[in-house]
Amino acid sequence: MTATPIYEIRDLVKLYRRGSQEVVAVDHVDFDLMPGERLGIVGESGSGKSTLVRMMAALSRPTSGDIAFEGTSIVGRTDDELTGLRRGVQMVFQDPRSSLDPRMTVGDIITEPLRSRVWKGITRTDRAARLVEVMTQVGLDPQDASRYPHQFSGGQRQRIAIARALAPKPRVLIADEAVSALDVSVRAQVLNLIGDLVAEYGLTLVFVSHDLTVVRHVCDAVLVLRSGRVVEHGPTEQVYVDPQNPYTRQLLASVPRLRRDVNP
Amino acid sequence: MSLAALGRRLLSFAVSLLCASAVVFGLLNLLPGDVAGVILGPNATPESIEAMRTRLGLDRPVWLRYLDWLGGLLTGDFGTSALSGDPVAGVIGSRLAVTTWLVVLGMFLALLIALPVGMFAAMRRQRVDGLAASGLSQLGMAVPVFVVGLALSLIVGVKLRWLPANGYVPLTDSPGQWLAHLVLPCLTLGLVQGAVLVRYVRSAFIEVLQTEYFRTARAIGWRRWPAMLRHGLRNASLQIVTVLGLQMATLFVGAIVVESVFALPGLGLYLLQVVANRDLPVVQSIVMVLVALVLVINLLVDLAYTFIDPRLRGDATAASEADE
Amino acid sequence: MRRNPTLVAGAAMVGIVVALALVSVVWTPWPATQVSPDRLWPPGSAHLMGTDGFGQDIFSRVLIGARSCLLVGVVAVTIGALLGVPLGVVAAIDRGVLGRVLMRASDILYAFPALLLAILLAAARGQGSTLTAMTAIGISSIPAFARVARGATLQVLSQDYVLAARASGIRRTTIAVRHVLPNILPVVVVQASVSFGLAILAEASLSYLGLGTPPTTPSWGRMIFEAQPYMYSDLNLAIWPGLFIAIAVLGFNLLGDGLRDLLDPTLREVER
Amino acid sequence: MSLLRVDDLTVRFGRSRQPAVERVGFSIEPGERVGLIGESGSGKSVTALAIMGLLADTASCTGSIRWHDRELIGMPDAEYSRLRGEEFAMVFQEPMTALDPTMPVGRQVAEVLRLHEGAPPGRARGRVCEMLSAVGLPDAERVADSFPHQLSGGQRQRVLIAMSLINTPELLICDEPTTALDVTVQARVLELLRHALDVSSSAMLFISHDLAVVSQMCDRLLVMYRGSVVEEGAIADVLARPSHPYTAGLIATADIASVSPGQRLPVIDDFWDVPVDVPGRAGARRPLGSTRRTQR
Amino acid sequence: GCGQSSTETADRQLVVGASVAPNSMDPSTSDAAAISQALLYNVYETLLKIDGDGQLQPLLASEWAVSPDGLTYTFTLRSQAKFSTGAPVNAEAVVTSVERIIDDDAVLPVLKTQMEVVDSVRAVDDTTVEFVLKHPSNNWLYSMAERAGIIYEPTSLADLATTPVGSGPFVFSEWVKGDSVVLTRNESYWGTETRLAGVTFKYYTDANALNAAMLSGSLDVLSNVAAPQALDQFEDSRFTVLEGTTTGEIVLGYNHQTPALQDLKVRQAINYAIDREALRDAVWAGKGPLIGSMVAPTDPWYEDLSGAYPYDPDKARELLAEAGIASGSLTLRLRVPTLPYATPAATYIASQLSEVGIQVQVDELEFPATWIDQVLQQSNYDMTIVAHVESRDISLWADPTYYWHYDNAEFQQLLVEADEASTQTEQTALMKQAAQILSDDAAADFLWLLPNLVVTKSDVTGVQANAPSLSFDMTAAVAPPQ
Ligand SMILES: Nc1ncnc2c1ncn2[C@@H]1O[C@H](COP(=O)(O)OP(=O)(O)OP(=O)(O)O)[C@@H](O)[C@H]1O
Ligand SMILES: Nc1ncnc2c1ncn2[C@@H]1O[C@H](COP(=O)(O)OP(=O)(O)OP(=O)(O)O)[C@@H](O)[C@H]1O
Ligand SMILES: [Mg+2]
Ligand SMILES: [Mg+2]
Ligand code: NI
Repeated sequence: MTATPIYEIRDLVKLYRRGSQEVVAVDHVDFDLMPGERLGIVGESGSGKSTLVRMMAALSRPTSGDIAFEGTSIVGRTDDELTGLRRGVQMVFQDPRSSLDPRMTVGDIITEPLRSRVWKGITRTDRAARLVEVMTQVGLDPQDASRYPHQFSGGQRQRIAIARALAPKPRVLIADEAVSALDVSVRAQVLNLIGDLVAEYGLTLVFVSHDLTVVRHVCDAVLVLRSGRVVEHGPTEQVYVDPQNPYTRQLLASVPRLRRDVNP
Repeated sequence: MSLAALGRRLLSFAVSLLCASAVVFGLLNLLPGDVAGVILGPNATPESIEAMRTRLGLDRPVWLRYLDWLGGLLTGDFGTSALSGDPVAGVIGSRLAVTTWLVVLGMFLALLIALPVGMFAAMRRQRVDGLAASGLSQLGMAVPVFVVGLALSLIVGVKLRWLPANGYVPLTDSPGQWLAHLVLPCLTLGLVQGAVLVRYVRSAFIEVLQTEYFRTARAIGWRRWPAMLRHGLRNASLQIVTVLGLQMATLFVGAIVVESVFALPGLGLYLLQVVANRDLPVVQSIVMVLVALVLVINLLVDLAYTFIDPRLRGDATAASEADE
Repeated sequence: MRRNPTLVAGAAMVGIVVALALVSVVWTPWPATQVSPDRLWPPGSAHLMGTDGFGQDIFSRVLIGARSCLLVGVVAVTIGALLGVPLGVVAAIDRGVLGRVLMRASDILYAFPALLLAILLAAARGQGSTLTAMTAIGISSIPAFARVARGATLQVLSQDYVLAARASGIRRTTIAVRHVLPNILPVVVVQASVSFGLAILAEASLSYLGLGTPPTTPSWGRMIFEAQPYMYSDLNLAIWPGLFIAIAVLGFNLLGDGLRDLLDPTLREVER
Repeated sequence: MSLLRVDDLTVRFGRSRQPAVERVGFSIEPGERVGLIGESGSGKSVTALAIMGLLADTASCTGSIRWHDRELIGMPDAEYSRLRGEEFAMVFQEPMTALDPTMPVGRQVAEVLRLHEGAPPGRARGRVCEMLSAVGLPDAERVADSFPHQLSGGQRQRVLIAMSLINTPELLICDEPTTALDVTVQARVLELLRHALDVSSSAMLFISHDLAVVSQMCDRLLVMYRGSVVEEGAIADVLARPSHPYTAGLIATADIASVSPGQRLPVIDDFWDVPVDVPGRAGARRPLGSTRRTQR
Repeated sequence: GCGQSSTETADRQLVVGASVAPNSMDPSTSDAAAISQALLYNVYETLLKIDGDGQLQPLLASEWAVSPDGLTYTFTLRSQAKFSTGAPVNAEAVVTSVERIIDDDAVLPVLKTQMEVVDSVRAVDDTTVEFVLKHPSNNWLYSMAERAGIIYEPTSLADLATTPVGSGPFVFSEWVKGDSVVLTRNESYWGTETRLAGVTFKYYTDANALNAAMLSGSLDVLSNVAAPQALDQFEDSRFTVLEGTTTGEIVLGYNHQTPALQDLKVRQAINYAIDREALRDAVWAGKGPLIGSMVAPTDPWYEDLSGAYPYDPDKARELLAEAGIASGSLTLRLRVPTLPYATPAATYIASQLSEVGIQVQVDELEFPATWIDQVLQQSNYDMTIVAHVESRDISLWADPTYYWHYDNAEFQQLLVEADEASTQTEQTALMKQAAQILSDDAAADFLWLLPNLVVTKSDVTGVQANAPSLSFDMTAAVAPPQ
């Protein structure tokens, strides 16, 4: 891959004020994201994963440092100047309950991105067509478009969230703990779906998770965060097989494994 | 709370007070009719009224009078009554004492009623008796204060003659009489306010009952009521204190009705009288005192909160994002 | 419905009051303000609830009184909600100077409880009037609406669907209209119901203090006020309006509780 | 004789027709470690709470729960309270909320002692600190004086474990004790729990939805599915020969690590095609708009 | 005292319930009737006083003489009279008090008007005062018995608003603003000492609260029942009810500047349309006489004119038609003060007038400030209801600038003549004529006379039933200690 990076992140810092204390949520983070790359971001709770990806989606402003999307900086831009980013990047969130407006139909939820001002040209019929298309893609029955989120199971809701993200045909999909709230039994389905979609449309994926085994499954590169700092960044297999950082090693060792050899 | 946070809170309190004083003064100086006419009575001539207004300084520009008044307030000088010519501060002081007794004792009674009933209603919210308790409180909330007051005054005071139907005797004159005169008004306030409180106490305790830590307390072997008292009360009191603060504040004003039912010489009744007389220096000051009381109580509630809730004591207060 | 007896009871009581008001528009057994020598009649066939000290028919007055009762509630709640809700929403969305100023304004307003405000406003006009009472009660319920709306808005804003909408480039105003308003509606409706009950009580208290509805308009609060001199002999005069005030307030309170359970069982208690 | 014997336990909430737990039966022997696994909403917590006698008022419980031959269902609260925290104890899922936020944790632990042994405050304090050290909290004195919000999730969960073990109960019920914790913390807490149980030789009912964790903690496994126990047996047996499709699917999906990266993960639906009769609710309703089994 | 100190037999401190609280203690600078109610004759004394039958009796002056031309009055003071401070009530004090009324700017215009007729006042010797009038006036002597004639302690003038000092049988002790005024026995009273230990006036804004207080036993005397509907509650051996008269004519006043009301027919129509007897029964439980003009029964020229406009709605409709007013086309604003008799009466009147086709819009104006501002000062009203409680206030009708704007030269002339009339009979005849004019002219509708409904505990005696002056005279009250 010789293409230019789709994201260039330089010396990114984010401070939160908490009372009179300051919390460094993201601490001098640097990395590039190539088109088509599938990057996993792992780390414990509070390590700054969400903060980082929210800044990448221009939902939160960095304290210092720079983020360039397709060569132009997105830091300090007004909403109107972010059209390119808004068209190209979509997010899927952790909790399928809170990421879907309970008072909108599934159809309205999925087509909402297309009704934003960054997609002016799209007509109603275009939207309806696209709705059927994405719902089918994620394995939902287009007939269910007039139902409300609470009428769906957790796994299905997450599919709705994914359909919404796919509707505007983004180049980058950011999934912030997209499977963490799901039951093991459903998780596999959603993971498979994401894997398939990413492969099919050549999406660039940023996949946030605290679960290393999950990341290994969908990503080709991993970035390990700890207290806002990058402690390890490399191809998935390399990180898994030969972790360089002691923290990564500890993280890997802690993953519970199925023990089939029990002697009663 | 850190010193800085306390400072910020106090500063915002001061700003609120200042704004409130402007509102009070502005509103009151829009009133038609003035005290000059009241003093001079039905037979006054326009000229004599003009002369009286000049004497009272009512012809000076509004902002100048505002600044004077504000300056007076800051130095503890509430001005003098246009009608009687004596200092407002003294009158308000003695009146406030009556109202404060009424409100504080009333609130105490309300708590005395609401805590057990509310806890009971929360504990047995699925049972008939628990529902009956909260239903009763709903009913209590639906009856106007003055109806309760009139009924008590009529039955206990006039028909049974167990207690004075109304009126007031200062504590210094006769403590026994003082108490006898306060029982019915306080009971009125306590019943009505208690009914409102029951609702909050109930919901606060229901919330506690559903918490994991209450379940933990039960799991280690506490029985229901002891668990409630030991772990529920303090946590529920976080919510109850807020409500109490809000109610305490409105009670000072709500006392107006009770004071007029029972002819208690409190601040509220006095306010009605001086408003009717357009004795503006007094009206302004009373309203300001009432408003300041509300604000002070809000402040105290905030402080009480940090006292009860250890989570607010450290500096780990609610996170705030500066840049969004 | 069957699972929510509170709602049913509340709706029924409110229904009674609304029905009285509607009936009074087309029919009252007697002209409600006609004095007659038939004073202080006990309830009977000619006068269902008896007559008052002026020989006016109490039932007719109760019917017409339902109108003032609803009017006061509707106007007060409309003022409170129309001004309070946007205030709370804006204060929640704009965390800058504007939001803080709005919230401070609401807090200061909060320091002027309904009764105090009504006394001042009534004094300002120099005469009690339903309009003054309604305005005062309405204004003083603004902070409650603002607080409730602000809290609910903050909660909605913390939901990921708002982030998702922002990530798609939806404008804040659109978010406010499309996501925030529909989702805070339940809380606002519940608050409205409770405020309605409070408004009725406040109007009654104001009438008692002589600052509410003027003499010739029948209003329940006023009727109790006028019944006072007869309290010793003809309790009948005070009982009917008292009963209907209680029904109306209880009805709206229960309706509020029922709606809360219906719309969202996790809603917190509303401001009072 | 079994320590705990549950027979035909059925729990309903309010007037709902579907029981949350239906005809559940199992037993736990002294010192035994039993895992209870199942998808979300399958009734695991309800079963545990039924044993503790802490179900909400709306719940109605039928069947039998016997503790050392004493029937627990219908036991008066006073008597039940004497057993709770003394003979059996429970650790809850959310360490964030399971401790009273307004009380130092040391006092909360000491309460357990005082409640059941009437230990004088001074001695109680000593025992509390001892216990806190035993669950791997090095600075026990400081921790005892802390409020819950001043502790991390892992520390809080340790305090809860200390609380439940301080009276060396015969049975410890853990309801997803590590679900809210980070992996590294989870590993340490599980290790500690194992160690503590070795010392106290208490029996344990361990609830989790993570088969891997259960396989490490328990000897025996119970699988719940929609309110019923659908499988029971020694861990190794169940893992080797699952008899219920849900169990089979669970085993396959739980072992992500064994699936090579990039490959499609097995999902539970894959196993439903095997026709087995599902005990419990006959013809149980699939969730609305349920995924078609044939869908890939 | 005068030797026979009776401290050992002193009666108890009586608590008197009253309706309106005073807002000052100075009767000369504040118009509140409550001040005179508590202080006149009890604390403050005048040269002569009005007794229970409305007759003038000597008080500080043992006798007085009038010159034949009616211009010079010579008063002889009692030599033993002294203020509670011990200072004597001498001619000097009388001159100071009267001159203050005339000269001090702060003094109420009403009182100044009453003393306007005084040309000069002079201390002849220590116990003799001589007044020279500009013209003969019968009203003046009467005024001297009311608050304009109060003899103040000359050194106390600065603090009148808060600490009144007089020569009466009671001394002022405490004033709790808006709540009570406490008087105690003047131990060194110059005359016959009162037997009471003192009197506490306790104020209840709400008429019903006042009744309740009396019924529950908190009061010894109820000065005037303001909610007479409950009067039968006092028919009980615990209480004595005294029914007397006051000088408070309840007047449905017309604004003679309102075009419709300038028409005599319209005014008469209104008078015919109102059933005053039924109105009084409904509003004031049938208590208080119907009067028909601005004269109280205690005045010598009282005549019952209440039959002038019997209740006759047909006649009213007829008169309205004659005046060219179609039914429903006339709307009048009835703006009433928030007083216990006014609002109910307004409700009643509004209903009765609507039956004859006059629309009435009732406004309730807060009393006193708003009512005074809107009605009295700005004349912004068509009709209003208020009781005029001063004695002999028929003279108000002679002032065309007063809020009714009633301007009748004949009436004014009659009043002047009556005032200057040399004999009582002549004065009475002229006054009767004047009162008749008001009635014929339908200058107002004189609804009824506020009754004096005094309730005392049955062991309290010596309280007078009538209230011909503003004073609530407790000087003769007796009550055994409890
Ligand atoms: N709005 C905020 N205000 C203040 N502090 C915040 C805020 N959001 C996050 N933080 C803090 O910033 C740090 C990083 O948080 P972040 O949410 O990015 O972590 P995370 O890795 O996503 O954790 P999790 O796995 O729990 O989602 C934490 O310490 C957190 O408490
Ligand atoms: N208090 C309650 N009232 C009504 N229904 C309840 C209550 N508690 C639990 N349920 C219902 O009982 C069923 C079983 O719930 P339970 O909490 O036991 O599930 P679980 O297996 O513990 O799930 P999870 O893994 O999510 O904790 C669910 O359908 C739930 O909705
Ligand atoms: Mg996160
Ligand atoms: Mg559970
Ligand atoms: Ni601090």
